[in-house]
Amino acid sequence: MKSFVSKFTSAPAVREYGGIVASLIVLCVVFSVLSPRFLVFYNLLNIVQQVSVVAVLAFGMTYVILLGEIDLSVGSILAVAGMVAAQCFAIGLGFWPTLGLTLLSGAIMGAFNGVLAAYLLLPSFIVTVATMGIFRGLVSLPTGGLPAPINNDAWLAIGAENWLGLPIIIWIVLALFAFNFVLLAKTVFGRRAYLAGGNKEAAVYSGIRVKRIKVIIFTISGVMAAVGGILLSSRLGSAQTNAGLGYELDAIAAAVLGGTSLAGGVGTMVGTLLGALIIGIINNGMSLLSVPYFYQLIVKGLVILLAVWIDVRSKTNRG
Amino acid sequence: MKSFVSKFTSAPAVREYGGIVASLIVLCVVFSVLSPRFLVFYNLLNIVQQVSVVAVLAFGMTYVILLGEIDLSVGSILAVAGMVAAQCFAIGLGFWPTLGLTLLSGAIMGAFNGVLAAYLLLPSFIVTVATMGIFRGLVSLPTGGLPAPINNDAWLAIGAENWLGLPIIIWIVLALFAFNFVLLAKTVFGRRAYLAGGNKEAAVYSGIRVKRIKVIIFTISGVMAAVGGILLSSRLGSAQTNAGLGYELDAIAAAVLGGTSLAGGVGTMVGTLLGALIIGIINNGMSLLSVPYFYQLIVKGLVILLAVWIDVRSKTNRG
Amino acid sequence: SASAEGIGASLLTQQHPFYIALADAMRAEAQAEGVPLEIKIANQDLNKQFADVEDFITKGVDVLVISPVDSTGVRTVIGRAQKAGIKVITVDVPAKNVDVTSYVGTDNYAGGVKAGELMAKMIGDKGKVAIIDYPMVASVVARTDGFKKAMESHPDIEIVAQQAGITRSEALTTAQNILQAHPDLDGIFGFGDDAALAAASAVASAGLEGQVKVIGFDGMKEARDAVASNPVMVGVIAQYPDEMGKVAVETAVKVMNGEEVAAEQPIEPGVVTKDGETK
Amino acid sequence: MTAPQDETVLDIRNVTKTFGPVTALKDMTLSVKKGRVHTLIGENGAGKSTLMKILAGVHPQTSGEITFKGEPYRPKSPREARLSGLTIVFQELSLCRHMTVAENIFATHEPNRFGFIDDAELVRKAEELIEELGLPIKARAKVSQLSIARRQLVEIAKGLSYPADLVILDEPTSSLSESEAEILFSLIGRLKEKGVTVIYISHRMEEIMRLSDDITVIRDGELVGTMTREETSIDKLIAMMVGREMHDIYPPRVAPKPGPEVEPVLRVDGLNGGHLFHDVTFDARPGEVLGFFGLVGSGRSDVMNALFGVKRPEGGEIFLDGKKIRPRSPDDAIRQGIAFLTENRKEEGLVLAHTVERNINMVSLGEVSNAFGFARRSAERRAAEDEVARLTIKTDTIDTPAANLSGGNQQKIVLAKWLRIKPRILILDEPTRGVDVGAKFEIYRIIRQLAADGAAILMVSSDLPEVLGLSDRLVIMHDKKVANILDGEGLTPETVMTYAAGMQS
Ligand SMILES: Nc1ncnc2c1ncn2[C@@H]1O[C@H](COP(=O)(O)OP(=O)(O)OP(=O)(O)O)[C@@H](O)[C@H]1O
Ligand SMILES: Nc1ncnc2c1ncn2[C@@H]1O[C@H](COP(=O)(O)OP(=O)(O)OP(=O)(O)O)[C@@H](O)[C@H]1O
Ligand SMILES: [Mg+2]
Ligand SMILES: [Mg+2]
Repeated sequence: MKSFVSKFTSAPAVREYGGIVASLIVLCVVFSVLSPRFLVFYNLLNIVQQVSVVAVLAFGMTYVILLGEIDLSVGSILAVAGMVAAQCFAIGLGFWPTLGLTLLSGAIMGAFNGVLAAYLLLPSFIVTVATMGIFRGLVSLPTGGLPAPINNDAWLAIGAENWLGLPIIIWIVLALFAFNFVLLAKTVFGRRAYLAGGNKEAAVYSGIRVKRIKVIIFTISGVMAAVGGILLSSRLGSAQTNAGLGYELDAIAAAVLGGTSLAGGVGTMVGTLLGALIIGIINNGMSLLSVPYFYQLIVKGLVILLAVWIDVRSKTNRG
Repeated sequence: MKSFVSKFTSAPAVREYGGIVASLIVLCVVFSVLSPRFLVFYNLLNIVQQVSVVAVLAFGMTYVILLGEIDLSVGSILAVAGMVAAQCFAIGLGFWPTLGLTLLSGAIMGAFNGVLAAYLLLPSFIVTVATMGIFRGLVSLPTGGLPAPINNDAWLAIGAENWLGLPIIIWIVLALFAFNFVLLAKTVFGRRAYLAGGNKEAAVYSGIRVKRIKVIIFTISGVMAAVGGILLSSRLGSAQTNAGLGYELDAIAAAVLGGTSLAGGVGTMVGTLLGALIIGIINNGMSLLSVPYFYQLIVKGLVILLAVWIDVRSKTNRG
Repeated sequence: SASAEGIGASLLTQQHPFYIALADAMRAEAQAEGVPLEIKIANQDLNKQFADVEDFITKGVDVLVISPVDSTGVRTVIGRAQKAGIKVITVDVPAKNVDVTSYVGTDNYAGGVKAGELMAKMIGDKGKVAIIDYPMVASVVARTDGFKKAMESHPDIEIVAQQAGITRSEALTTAQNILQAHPDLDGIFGFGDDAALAAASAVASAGLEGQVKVIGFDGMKEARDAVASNPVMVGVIAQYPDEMGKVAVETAVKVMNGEEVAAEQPIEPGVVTKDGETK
Repeated sequence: MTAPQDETVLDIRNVTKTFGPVTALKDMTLSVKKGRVHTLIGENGAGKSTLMKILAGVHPQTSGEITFKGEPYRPKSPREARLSGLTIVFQELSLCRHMTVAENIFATHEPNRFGFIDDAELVRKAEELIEELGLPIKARAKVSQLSIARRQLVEIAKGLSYPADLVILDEPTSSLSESEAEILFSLIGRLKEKGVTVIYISHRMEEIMRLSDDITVIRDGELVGTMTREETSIDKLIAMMVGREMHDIYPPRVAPKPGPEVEPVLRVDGLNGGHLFHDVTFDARPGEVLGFFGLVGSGRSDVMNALFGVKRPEGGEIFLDGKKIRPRSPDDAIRQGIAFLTENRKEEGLVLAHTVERNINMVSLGEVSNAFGFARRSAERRAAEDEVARLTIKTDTIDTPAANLSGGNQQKIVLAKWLRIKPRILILDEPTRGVDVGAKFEIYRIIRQLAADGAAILMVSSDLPEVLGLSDRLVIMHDKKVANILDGEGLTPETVMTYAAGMQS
């Protein structure tokens, strides 16, 4: 028995995710004890759906942070993408062209960030703080700040319908997770991203085209934000000009909770997914427990602190 | 003449601040041409007053960023400090005790961040994202989210009266600038902060107590945020629970515009002050020109991009 | 339904005195009626409102009282609640493109018109006025639209500026800059109490007390006090969140008891000036 | 003149240090006598730096006792160690790049009044110290602008700026050429006169024999033996270190040296790099080891950077196989078949936080992936394991972070990563920096083999015996220019030094 436990706790996966999985389990146990409605299948689906947008943003953010950069504009890109979709439908385009144009808009905005950061050498924090404002301004232009309804049935189905017994949103999140997991962990591109983030200069000297990677990564982040915009606008049935406001912080927090280092070079998609789940579970659990709003803010902050603390401790204790 | 120019442009100050001063001048010229009311003494005072809170936060943020850390909780600390002041007056304390307690509250919150980051080794981004929520929750507890009026005349005078022909707020900003400038550029403490931010490992190996410095610096940031809370609450005559929301990004942007590197080790108070002024001038100028809100967002973003671009270019051109 | 989980309320924000008063009134009424009430705050984020309503559906409340973050956007989640057998009452902000059991709220457009008329009266039917607004919120847009509509019948009044000032400190900055750009201004209409109070302090610090009149909207205590004591603050359009909250919960209880309720229960805004309050 | 010969100042008893599963030091016992230069030698990863870091308060030992100046000694931080009178020049450079030389030297004891720094005094004191030590550096220069060699000099100045009873120098000369090393040796002499004790670590046998009073050999974290210089010889030391006899550390040629009739693969014609170097002309033939020698700052590294596309030259031409090339970036240069091992392994060579395996495959990812860009796990691991075995890299597993390896083993990883791409032109800038004798032999053998396989090797080195032992021809640089190109055979150190010092043109 003992050898089984010690074997288990020394497996690489446990070493890497032990702390955060422990936090996750603790949270689930606490909430299950406090609320009988927490550990109900329907509610678990709820949690994943509620956290889906942040999770998708966090997937993109993981690459960005891994590279030692930051992308604060994802919330605004998300809003623009939703508005692009609404406007496409408004001029009579169908589902597929709209989908394509929406993703393209995300890619363009992301690439814009990337080019400024990589080729004009501007710090990505400033670039994306600026484009956060610019894109947020752009989203308001078509409607003067008011929300734009979306009535395309296929689009609305994304946010409302099930497929094989699970909400389509969840399938999309799972598919994107699988895609990003493979891209980051299994491909040459992913390897290069880690290296470039771990030591930019050494990467350049090893022939890695760091600038190109940076542009690609910001583009991916933009596309993920656009997917976030698609999910959100289909869930809400409208494009909101303040959609995604402040989501960048949740996305970054999810990635960092999941072990991605803001100094670059360290991080995984699995960690990010777990980090996003922690955030979703905290929000959902407190909401089920009817914690008053201000106390929710406090408790959420404390739980996040506790979760990183457990994770950091479990990592330093082993060496 | 030519030698004068080249002598001028090769002076260290120009080398360091040339780009940002150029941006500042360009902005002033553009706005003066577009609005006759821009370059009016009273309006210039306006700008400084309007940017005072962000400038003070940015002073504290400069140390934090210099150390390679980040403090997202300053907006919330500011709000708590304002509420502490309002509650102190509500229970009948006088001006000086209230001032002391308000500053102390900022110091405690800042030190809390610092201890978690330095001694529990939690990433400061996560710590301050969490405390941003915690402090924002705390501020609402005494009044349940309602603003709390402040009626102490001395307190209100800070935000409303002049001294020697200049608003008191401006004196305070100048005094804090001088204090922080000297502390960072001229003292042993400042030098250690640069070393610790530039190469943490080297600093530790050289026998610099980096953890202590980190706690001190987060404490300074907390105190500066409390001063921001004092300025804002005295200007508004009340403590608002949503005071300072989002100011952390403006403060970071001011510091980074002013040349502080998010990687740590590089930055100055002069740069930060100039960065804050740029942000203030953009806001004021566009407002004078009655640029509609959404366009303001766009223009502000573009101008920030332009300003950093000029700065980065002027630095790389010289090697 | 019989599970007697009571009322779930999803409110737009908790950062505004109006909504705090509304929430307080709802709680008081629920206590008086002896029904469970839980209030969630959407923080002006429709997605959060969706999550909150979904959590109410999970819990199985009987009636949902909601102040939509977005009138049209909220329709899908209202539909979902109704499909789960929950009756829906909207409060303060109506929902579009979906039928709800009842709507309780201020007529913001009418309030805006009243504000415009009051402004015309206060500045003597001519001059320059400015608006401090919050362009992302439909109810505020209705107010400024009403204000501008009223101004159409006063051709000598010119609207020289309309700028956003969402929080009190932003509104202060906006007001200062408007006064800087238009030193001959006669009046400012603030979309809410915060905007108006901030404008009043900007007027005072610019030394224009004799010249610029400020009118607000909402009419919470701080603004009413200012109307009484501050010469700059000449009036405020009053909403009645306490009444609104009480009616909303009363309506919900009626619905739970299977009684009929009116589909619209408008609450007419009042006008507060130095001469008193008219409804 | 010197203190009594047998007064023990530092006594290390049964010290063991483990890092998780790795045992870096096992039951180490050592006593250092006052006023003497005590040298530690051992293969890469033997545990020398670890022992020094324990003394410096960086790591606590796992078990064992230390006595310093007669008192029990267990510093909890580098600060405490310094206050007890111990100063250390670390092997891995630990300077703050953004700050000036003066600020770095006085990082923890700036001249100040009530906490306010006296900048003028700071610069003055730094200049005084630099002057006294005779170092070719400017007090106001930013560290980021200095070459590795100069940074090493700054590091030494920093270490010697504290008054101390015990000075630890961990491979201080690894990137210095002889003339700069000379400065250090005379400094050590002066310290000895003052009764200061020195612990010295180096892989350069000649200097060890010259400097040391006592020599301790460590192998695999264990003490092999301590003896005085008089009792030993280079051959004996090497045998104790690597556990076998080694006679000639420069391996024999595998293929004959290419003569002048062989077409050069690389031709550099009048290359001009602004103030960095001028008018550099040379060629390199396939199968040749072309050595580059010069004093610190003579411009060698900058020429290599230009060839590799890091910094574009301002004039001149580069021909590869007779075709003109203009490398625009390292990536471009690598595609042309050029590889470049830089002198700064920490900043330009390694991703320290990543594993040995990832670092080794850094340049050759194309080789360990399939056509669709997916990495092949087994190929990656095999490649890394091959290199670890071939270069005898001492590491727990290939999944250990590079940061946890000893300095010399880190250097081997950087070499390994370039060997993976089988370059046509391999530029080596200080390739054996910090590498032990046994491994040096291995690296020399590999260099020879690569040359025999037809690569041209450009080897920059400040280690004169190494340059002389290996070069087919030798480019000597002085003051940013090529002073002369000589045939490698039969060169004496004296001839080379005269050109390098600019005394003959
Ligand atoms: N922080 C650490 N974590 C794990 N292992 C470590 C750490 N530091 C050193 N080691 C291991 O301890 C052993 C001794 O390393 P050390 O740096 O003392 O060698 P060294 O004798 O100085 O070698 P070199 O001549 O290459 O500098 C090595 O195997 C190294 O990998
Ligand atoms: N006198 C100097 N003062 C400051 N920096 C210098 C000086 N000379 C050279 N440098 C800088 O040092 C770096 C390396 O210099 P260089 O290539 O000339 O040295 P090198 O011949 O390779 O010698 P080594 O590498 O042994 O120091 C370059 O970036 C160069 O700009
Ligand atoms: Mg070593
Ligand atoms: Mg060199």
